[in-house]
Amino acid sequence: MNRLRLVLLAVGGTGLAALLVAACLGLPGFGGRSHPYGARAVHASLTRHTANTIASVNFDQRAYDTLGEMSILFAAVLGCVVLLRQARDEHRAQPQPAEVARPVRRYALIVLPVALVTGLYVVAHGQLSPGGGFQGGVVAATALHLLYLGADYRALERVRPLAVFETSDALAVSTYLVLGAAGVLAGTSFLANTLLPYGTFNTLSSGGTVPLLNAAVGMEVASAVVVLLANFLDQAVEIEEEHGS
Amino acid sequence: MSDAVIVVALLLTAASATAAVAQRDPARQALVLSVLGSVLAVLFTVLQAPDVGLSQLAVGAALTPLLIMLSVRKVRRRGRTHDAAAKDGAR
Amino acid sequence: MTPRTAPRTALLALAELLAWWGALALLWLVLITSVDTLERIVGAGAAAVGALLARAGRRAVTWR
Amino acid sequence: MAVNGWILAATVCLGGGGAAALWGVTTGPPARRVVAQNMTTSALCPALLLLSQGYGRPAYVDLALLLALLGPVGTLVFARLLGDDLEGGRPSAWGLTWTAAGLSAVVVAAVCAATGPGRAMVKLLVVGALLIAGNVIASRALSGGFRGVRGG
Repeated sequence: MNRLRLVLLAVGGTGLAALLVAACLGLPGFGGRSHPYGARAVHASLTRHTANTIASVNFDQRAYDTLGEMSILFAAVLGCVVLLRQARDEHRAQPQPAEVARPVRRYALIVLPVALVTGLYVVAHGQLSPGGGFQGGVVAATALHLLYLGADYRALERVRPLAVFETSDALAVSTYLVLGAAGVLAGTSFLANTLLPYGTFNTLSSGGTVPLLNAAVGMEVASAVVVLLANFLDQAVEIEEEHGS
Repeated sequence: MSDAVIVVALLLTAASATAAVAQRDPARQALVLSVLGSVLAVLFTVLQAPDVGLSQLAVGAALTPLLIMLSVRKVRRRGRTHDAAAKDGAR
Repeated sequence: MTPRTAPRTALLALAELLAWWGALALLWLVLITSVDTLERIVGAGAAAVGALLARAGRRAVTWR
Repeated sequence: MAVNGWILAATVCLGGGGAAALWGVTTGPPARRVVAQNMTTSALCPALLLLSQGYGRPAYVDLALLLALLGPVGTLVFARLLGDDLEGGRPSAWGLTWTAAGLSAVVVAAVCAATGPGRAMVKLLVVGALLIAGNVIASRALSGGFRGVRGG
């Protein structure tokens, strides 16, 4: 049995290696001048007044792919919530308060709003500078957990109404879908960037629907990360198995 | 000149990724993994992909270590309660 | 909370929120590259969210 | 291409700091490893600032800003959740911490001088302040910032 597995692994590994080498040999030279896809993507993003080409690719030219990625995150978090729920033979222990050195606590309390505003800035400026919904959403959600790191879990639980975050997670996914369906209703196609005026280049309102889709993804990612971490924290800090079961 | 920085970033990424795999203890792996996350973000930056670098930074610097360390804590706590239960049963 | 201290508490809370809002709005202005009206509105909103969270966080930590 | 001093400085910063941090984080007792993990932030964040200046792209400063914000948070995660392993030897490396803070200050000052007065310079100063404060606080947290943590 064990040998069969090894043989299978060797065959699969050799095949993969051969394919990878073949693919690498077919690649264009490193750092060359010809970028057929890049030139077209940049052209498309400039005609739609989106300064950050990556945002244009993610939320305009390939917005459908982003919808898929978003659903993957949503489904993954949903799976975690189901797997990590409190089982029948487990009970919740009150988390013990922690004594944290005063400078560390102060640092956490000051950086918490600063990181939140930075996260919102990264989300809002996704179409202008590097960043976007995913990056900013993760930063904003991480900011909230400074309360756990700088104080204790009870302090975090007080400012984190979990039901609100679960609702806003679902709401953000629906917003993305509604924004896509609005294109169909307007007579073009799903997630086509033709609804809104493209605006002035390099301002916050440029890029048509790109900033709105960015905001939806930011909200979804921030809520999803908070819900995910809430389940992990519950398991690590609060939920205990019954003794002798 | 700009090739030198790419080579340095690539070498650091390869070294830290290998080191992360070579560690045995999950907690120590998480430490190396957080270094790998930051180095990878710099590699993406020198390859002129700051968007990907930002994603890597946001996920790798604090979120992944937090998730791994919380799982490690849960597993260790579970081991402790199981030990206690086993002792109770032996008595 | 007695009636005499209530206005004082409310005033202090308002002062705390306003101080955070001002600081965070300034931070927003530092982060962005070009300033226009929409940018100011969005920044003011983001700073307001940050100020509310800052106060909520401080209260959650000091309440025992 | 003319020799770009900024990118050269970034290469030195990245190579030296990154290799030292990687060596520290893979060998030795847990106490030394977390100190090395903390030093990664203060080696790579100045490198990112230098790179943004070297490429002439002010937008790349956002990466340094995020690393300055999130790097110390990552170290706090380890200081908080690795408490049991750190009990034996309290990791305190104040000489290293202040050296790193000095390096960050020098880099931020140099990039500020090249940028010239304006909002971009204030942004750089904010990044520098966050980086140095985060580094010092993370070192403080490692050297016994979470004494009373048991189950929480």
